[in-house]
Amino acid sequence: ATNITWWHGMAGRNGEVINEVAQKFNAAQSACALTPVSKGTYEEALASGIAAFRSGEQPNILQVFDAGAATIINAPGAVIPAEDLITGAGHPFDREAFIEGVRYFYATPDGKFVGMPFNSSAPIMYVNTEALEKAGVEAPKTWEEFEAIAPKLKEAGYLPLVQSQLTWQFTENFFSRNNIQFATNNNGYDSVTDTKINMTDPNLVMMFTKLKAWADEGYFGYFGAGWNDNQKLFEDGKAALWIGSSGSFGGLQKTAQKPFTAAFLPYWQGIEGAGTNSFIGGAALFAMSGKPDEENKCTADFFQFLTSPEIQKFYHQATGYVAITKAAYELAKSEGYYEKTPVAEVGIQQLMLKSGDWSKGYRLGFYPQIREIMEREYGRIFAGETSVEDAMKTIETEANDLLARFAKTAG
Amino acid sequence: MKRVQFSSPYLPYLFLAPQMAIIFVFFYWPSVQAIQSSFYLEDPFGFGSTFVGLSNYSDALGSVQYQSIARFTVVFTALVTFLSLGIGMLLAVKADAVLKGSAAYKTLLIWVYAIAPPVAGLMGMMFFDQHIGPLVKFAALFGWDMKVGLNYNDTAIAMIIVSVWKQIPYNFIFILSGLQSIPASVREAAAIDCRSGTRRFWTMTLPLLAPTAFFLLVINMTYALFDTFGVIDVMVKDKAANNPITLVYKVYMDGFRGNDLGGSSAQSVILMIVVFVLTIFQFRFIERRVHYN
Amino acid sequence: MNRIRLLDHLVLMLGVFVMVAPVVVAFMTSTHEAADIHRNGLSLAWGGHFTETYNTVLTREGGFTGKITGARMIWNSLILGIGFAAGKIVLSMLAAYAIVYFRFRLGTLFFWMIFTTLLLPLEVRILPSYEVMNKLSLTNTYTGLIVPLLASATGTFFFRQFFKSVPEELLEAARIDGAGPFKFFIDVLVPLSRTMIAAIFIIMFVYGWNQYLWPTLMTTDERFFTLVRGIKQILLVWVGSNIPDYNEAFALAILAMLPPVMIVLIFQRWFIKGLTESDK
Amino acid sequence: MAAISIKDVSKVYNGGVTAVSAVSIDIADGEFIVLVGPSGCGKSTLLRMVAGLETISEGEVTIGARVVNEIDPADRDIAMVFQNYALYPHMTVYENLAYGLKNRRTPKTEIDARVAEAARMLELQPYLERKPRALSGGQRQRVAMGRAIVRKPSAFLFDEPLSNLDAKLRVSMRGEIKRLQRRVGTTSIYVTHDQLEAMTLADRLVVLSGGRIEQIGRPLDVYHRPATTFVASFIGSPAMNLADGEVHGGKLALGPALIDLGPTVPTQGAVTVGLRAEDLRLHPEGKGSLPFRVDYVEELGAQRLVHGLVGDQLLVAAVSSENPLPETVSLSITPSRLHFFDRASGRRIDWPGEDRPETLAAGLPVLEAAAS
Amino acid sequence: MAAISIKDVSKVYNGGVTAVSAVSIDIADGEFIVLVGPSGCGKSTLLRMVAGLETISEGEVTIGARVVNEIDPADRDIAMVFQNYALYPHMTVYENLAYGLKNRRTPKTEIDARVAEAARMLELQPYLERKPRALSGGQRQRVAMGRAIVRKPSAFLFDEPLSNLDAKLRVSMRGEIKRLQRRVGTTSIYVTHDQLEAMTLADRLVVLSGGRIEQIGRPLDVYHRPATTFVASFIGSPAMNLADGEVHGGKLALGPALIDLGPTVPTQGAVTVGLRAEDLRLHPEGKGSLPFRVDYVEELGAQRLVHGLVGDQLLVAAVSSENPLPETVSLSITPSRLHFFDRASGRRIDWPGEDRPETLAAGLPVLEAAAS
Ligand SMILES: Nc1ncnc2c1ncn2[C@@H]1O[C@H](COP(=O)(O)OP(=O)(O)OP(=O)(O)O)[C@@H](O)[C@H]1O
Ligand SMILES: Nc1ncnc2c1ncn2[C@@H]1O[C@H](COP(=O)(O)OP(=O)(O)OP(=O)(O)O)[C@@H](O)[C@H]1O
Ligand SMILES: O=P(O)(O)OC[C@H](O)CO
Ligand SMILES: [Mg+2]
Ligand SMILES: [Mg+2]
Repeated sequence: ATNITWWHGMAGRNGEVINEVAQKFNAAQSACALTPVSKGTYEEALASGIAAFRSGEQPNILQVFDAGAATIINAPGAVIPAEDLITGAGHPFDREAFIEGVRYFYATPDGKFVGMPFNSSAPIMYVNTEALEKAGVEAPKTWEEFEAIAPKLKEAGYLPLVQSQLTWQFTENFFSRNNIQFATNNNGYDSVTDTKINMTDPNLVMMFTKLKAWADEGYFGYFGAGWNDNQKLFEDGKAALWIGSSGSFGGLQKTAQKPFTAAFLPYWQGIEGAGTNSFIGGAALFAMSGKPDEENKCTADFFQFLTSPEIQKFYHQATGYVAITKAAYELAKSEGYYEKTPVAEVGIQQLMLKSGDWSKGYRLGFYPQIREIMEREYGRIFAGETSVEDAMKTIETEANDLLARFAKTAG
Repeated sequence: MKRVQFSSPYLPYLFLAPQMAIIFVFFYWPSVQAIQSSFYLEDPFGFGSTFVGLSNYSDALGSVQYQSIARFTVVFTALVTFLSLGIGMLLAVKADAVLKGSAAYKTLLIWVYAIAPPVAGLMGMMFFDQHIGPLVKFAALFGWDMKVGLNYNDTAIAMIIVSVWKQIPYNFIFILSGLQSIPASVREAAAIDCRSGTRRFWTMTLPLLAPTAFFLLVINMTYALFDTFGVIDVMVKDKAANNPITLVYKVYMDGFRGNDLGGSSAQSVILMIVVFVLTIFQFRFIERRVHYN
Repeated sequence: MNRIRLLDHLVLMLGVFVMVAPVVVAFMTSTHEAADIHRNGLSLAWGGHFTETYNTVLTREGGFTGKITGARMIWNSLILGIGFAAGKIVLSMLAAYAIVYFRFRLGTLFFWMIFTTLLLPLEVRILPSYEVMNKLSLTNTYTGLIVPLLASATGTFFFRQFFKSVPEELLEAARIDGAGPFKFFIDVLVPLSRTMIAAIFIIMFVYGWNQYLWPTLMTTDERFFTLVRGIKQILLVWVGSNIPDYNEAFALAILAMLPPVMIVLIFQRWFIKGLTESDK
Repeated sequence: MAAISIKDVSKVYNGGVTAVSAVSIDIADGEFIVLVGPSGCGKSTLLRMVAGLETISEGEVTIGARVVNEIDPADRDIAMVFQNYALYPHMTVYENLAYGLKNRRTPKTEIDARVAEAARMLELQPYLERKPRALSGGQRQRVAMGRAIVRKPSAFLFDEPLSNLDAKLRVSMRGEIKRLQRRVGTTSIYVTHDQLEAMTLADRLVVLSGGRIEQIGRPLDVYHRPATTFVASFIGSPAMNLADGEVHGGKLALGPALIDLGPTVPTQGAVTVGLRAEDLRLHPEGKGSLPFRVDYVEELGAQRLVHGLVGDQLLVAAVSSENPLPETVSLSITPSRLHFFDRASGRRIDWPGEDRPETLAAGLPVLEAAAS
Repeated sequence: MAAISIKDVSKVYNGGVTAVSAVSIDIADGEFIVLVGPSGCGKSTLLRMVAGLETISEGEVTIGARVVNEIDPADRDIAMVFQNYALYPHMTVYENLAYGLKNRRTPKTEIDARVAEAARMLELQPYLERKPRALSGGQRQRVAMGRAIVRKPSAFLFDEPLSNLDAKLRVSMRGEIKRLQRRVGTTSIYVTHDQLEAMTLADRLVVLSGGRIEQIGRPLDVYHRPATTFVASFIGSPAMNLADGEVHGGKLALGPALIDLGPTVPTQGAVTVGLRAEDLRLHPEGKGSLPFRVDYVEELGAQRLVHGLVGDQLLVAAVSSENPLPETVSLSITPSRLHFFDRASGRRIDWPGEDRPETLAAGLPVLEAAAS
């Protein structure tokens, strides 16, 4: 059999599920043998993949997360677009088979799939039902509503709000959920040259000013950039609301001490046109170039295999990541999965919300580093070391420098 | 070196060959590459590179962020070196002084020597956990609300404590053996000349330990600069964010995580120069003053 | 002189407590369940899951290939630690021998070339090194894991120091006894260096065993995973709401400590002696 | 300055080794006592107990009026000179000398004065700014002495201070030490295993063996009246010849020969007979009473040592180089110069017939001559 | 066994130090040559050139019939005994002894036989399985000797082989070495800085100073006719007294005294006069010719050394302990026992009036007595 490898950035239970998927593929056919390798985190997987590519040791398939998409898509010739690969191998490919929210993010401006969406997620709000009952309030749909109920939650003895990743949840998806332009050049899709990020957007500044104020009031808890430190209070039942990933659902079932439900990521009522869908989170699979044809054929087979409703459903249910094809969604629905576990549907529904001009995706080079800058400055905001305005200015300047640098290397 | 040496036209080269070969392939070759790529701006995938002269250097040195990391690195290195040497020395001196049970102390203090930096980091992470870390709770007793991972200084302190903790046994062993090589009669002469143990330590023991201490100074600085990587990597939980990091971590972050080869190489070269200068300085100024025999 | 010194003992006991308590806590914690640790953190009490957890980490066939058990990781770490230490000792003894015992023209040049390697640890030149490894197709091999770490001079320096302290008359006696360079090395110098070799072995073994970044980069094949990398692997699931298997991480951490600690304890006397003799 | 009294002092090391057993010595103020004995006999241990570097297992050490058993070395008001000098390698000669004074908060001017005085006495002025490693062995030794002198302690303790020096230097430093001690008049205990050093330096000699005192006495008393065969063979060079003999009536049978002991006899039966090499006279064959088979001769220049056998017993005779050595020889000895020891216990047997030079007791004040 | 010839050999070290200058010595087969001189005079360097451990800068060394300048130490057929013994610490005594033979591919049975023989000779049988660290100093020394003997080389080279032993052991090992060399009859070069060792061991003595030969001769010749003041002060203990004197006519003025030299005089004017301590006689005041102010007396047991001044010149007299020491003394010396040296060059001035004991030349074969 032809051997192909797949480097990914998942560990723990999610890593095990990946192994199961691979085993299923290997069992389903005999021409190809797929070996998945965990390279650590998303960031490390991307970095290892690139380093390996430079020396011709790249894997056939590399999992790249949302923030790294631009880096790999903009590298001409690093990957074979998933669509070309699949059709080239003689498989049919139908963009329409995928749910709305996942179609654009990993695609060219004209809609050709470059990456194969795989584990897709959305930032959603988990709700501690007991806390809300105690405070006598409903889960907020908008941040305005949150402002209203936060004092009550606090009074009931809860920390009203925690989150897991300010960059993904309160920056990127702030732009998509409120339908605001994130970057010039059509959020970076049109060109790498002169792309500028919009970090000083007044609404974004407002969002963080609010967050800081809430934190000072005791309505919002920020415990640093690590996921664990933040979600822990929700798991322990001490926080009422937690903005997490729809993909966290599987894990949360094990760790949460209190019953929970989920709702959409809130948006600002006061911003015009807000309430659009969120960017797709999670990661996609990329077929690295420079591999022999028979291996590429296997990769194509595997991508094809991944889109089958059964596999999608399996993966969706095993991990909490959303199903990416309509067929898989329908299949799960028809089996009554969402009646049993309504939380599992929230992410998909949020991705299927009406889409706006600015909620399809962003494509920013060196974006993992830009996220690091954001994490650093956000940390300083909440540690009281800087003001929101200054922080945003710093991020914008440093990010634009990086974008310019990226334009040079990619140009 | 030796009064009588062998002379052979090829043997020394034969003996040196394996080491030199490895050094050439795995040290000089990559190092030259690093220097070379520090002058280029390179596409992450290696599709092309542009010569940019010294701009990678000026970018790094001009960046506020880089400067603050450099400052932290200096403070971190100084504190870790000083504290781990100091505590190691204190324990070694005490273990050397007590007769009863000194073997037990020695054994207990030595065996932590073998802990890997990431493992130390794991322990640090758990001990300083914001919600349940025993040391955070302990600090709270004194009214100190430690926010490791959020507050820059708190995190720095936690990192320093863990890094120092991990290095103490190493210093302990070396200083203990250094102490044991001070002639007993010199110590006895001092016991007769000086009543106060503390004074004896400062005027006699410490100066005589100077060669060992010098060697350890170099080793500890190297440790603080480079080997704490594992500690930091685990303790920042994969997100440097607003946490303090050292220059080496930055090289790694920019180069490996950020795929900015040119920038990272330039930083490597800067580090190379710093370490080089430090080494020269140590050898010229410090070592000259501590050699007795 | 030898009156019992209460204060000294107090300081030492405090030192022992600070050094050892965390390890004891780590061990105790490793006997709890992961969720329990996630919720309550470290523990000083016995958790009662010792056998399962340690059994699991040692024997559970993790990873995709099912080839990566804790035992396998220990094995790999051992190969790395021993291979590195042995390699280092062989290389640096030979090099130090050439430098100290031979008169030859390029001696000083070579000495400085080796010395320079002290300036630049692997961490700093990690990427170019990785590329070199790839060019040589050494990724996912034990050779690739071990050999590049050997490109440093510490061992050579230790041995150079030591050789310089070996009485010259031994060489002279051996020459008169008809021993050439090889015989002198094998028959006299190597046996004489035993304590030094032991000390360096420990230092280098621990160093190799504790390697983290390099093995992480160099091994994509699970068969080559080392223990320290395994620990990090367990912790990597923070993203999302997975609980890291803290119990397993701590169990591995404890296992990771055992072999080097044992080696240190067993050779403790030689260790200190070796260091004392070499005067460093 | 102070008298030192050592009373029934014993030392048992942790391992259970008894290094010193029930030793008592009373040392007068200003006296120079030399402890001598073979390696491992407990000399250093005893000295170190006086210094306070070793705990005292049993007994009592008094320096001046104080029992010092529990007193810290630094507070015993003693100074010690070590075999390897134990100079502080990181201090200059000046600092080495001043260190003990500084720690006692002696005023700076006083320190300077005392160091200057000691340096002058020991001719160390040119080296005050040097570090020990830049000094020769003899100079280092003098610094070690100086370190003791500046302190003006009640007692000097020396542990083989000359044994690291070469033969020539040893002889000259020996003279210096003695003269110095006379000058400052400090009570001293001096350890050596070199009997010549012991003889020339001591006011009184303490011969130790196996942790016990074999004999205490003035050097010449010990030389001329060794209390045991051990002392007899240890003190004097060449060592006293010890031979097996038997006394029958008024005669001593020594190998094939019979020696007439005169009117008094020490004992009857088996004895060990001691014969100093210089008491033996060489005669052309037949003239002496002891037939002597020469084995070999060592020419020392001024004298020669003739090694040979009387019967089956090895004897050494020391004779002047002046007179030519006859082809075959025999030995004679004045009977009154014979030493007798109990064959079993090795203890000396005094007898009325013996005749020893008593010069020192009778003659002029010898070593004291230097002090005047 | 072989004769060794050293011809105009010099050594200039890299640093430019000339350690040995133009030394020539012809050593007969079976002869025992001792190189003696103060520290740093080039003894070891010379020996090591013979051994091949040091390159020869100039001149030629011949062992047997071969010029060995370019020959490897292992091939020179010599064996060497080092000051610190240089035993292989990790090998047993047996292995230490056998190592050199093994390297020469001597058959195992032959090795065993030779080791056994050497062990028997040196009484090392009980220790063959021990490692050197479990041996006493004297035993180690014997192993070092054994290592040389088993090889049956044409020459033994010794570099201060006894200087790490204590005084007693040194004396007895001295005897053993001499006896052993006589027994095996191997040509030997022996380095020491101890003149007594040199005197007693040597067939011929080579006195070195500053890399040059001061004198070569049989020990007593050197003792009684030192060629220079250097040799005079170096050989003999106590060292020869050297005083400034002036010869006027038939008289020698020495401080305040005049000594009548008799019919022949060595020279006229300023000279350095040598007086052996044992040639000086002590008399009650007025009886001797030299007024003597006693400084101090060292009692050695068999003899006493009286230190004092004649005028302003320090002299030491060695006198028997037998006779009591008078209160005030004067000295006398037989004029024919005086030594004269040129004041400027320090070279000996021979003169017809001198009279030296010539016992060795005339008398019985002394050391050879042991060989028979
Ligand atoms: N710390 C110790 N522990 C146990 N035994 C010891 C210790 N120090 C000395 N001894 C033993 O005590 C005895 C006397 O030792 P000491 O050092 O006093 O001898 P010494 O007469 O000074 O000998 P040397 O002339 O060799 O210096 C020896 O048998 C020695 O082995
Ligand atoms: N390797 C060397 N390089 C330069 N000079 C040397 C070397 N070895 C010895 N010397 C010098 O040569 C001279 C003679 O040294 P050598 O060792 O032969 O003296 P020695 O008579 O054996 O002295 P000692 O009695 O101290 O052993 C000394 O001045 C010494 O400093
Ligand atoms: O936790 P995931 O997989 O949903 O990913 C979250 C973000 O998209 C990471 O950038
Ligand atoms: Mg002693
Ligand atoms: Mg020498």
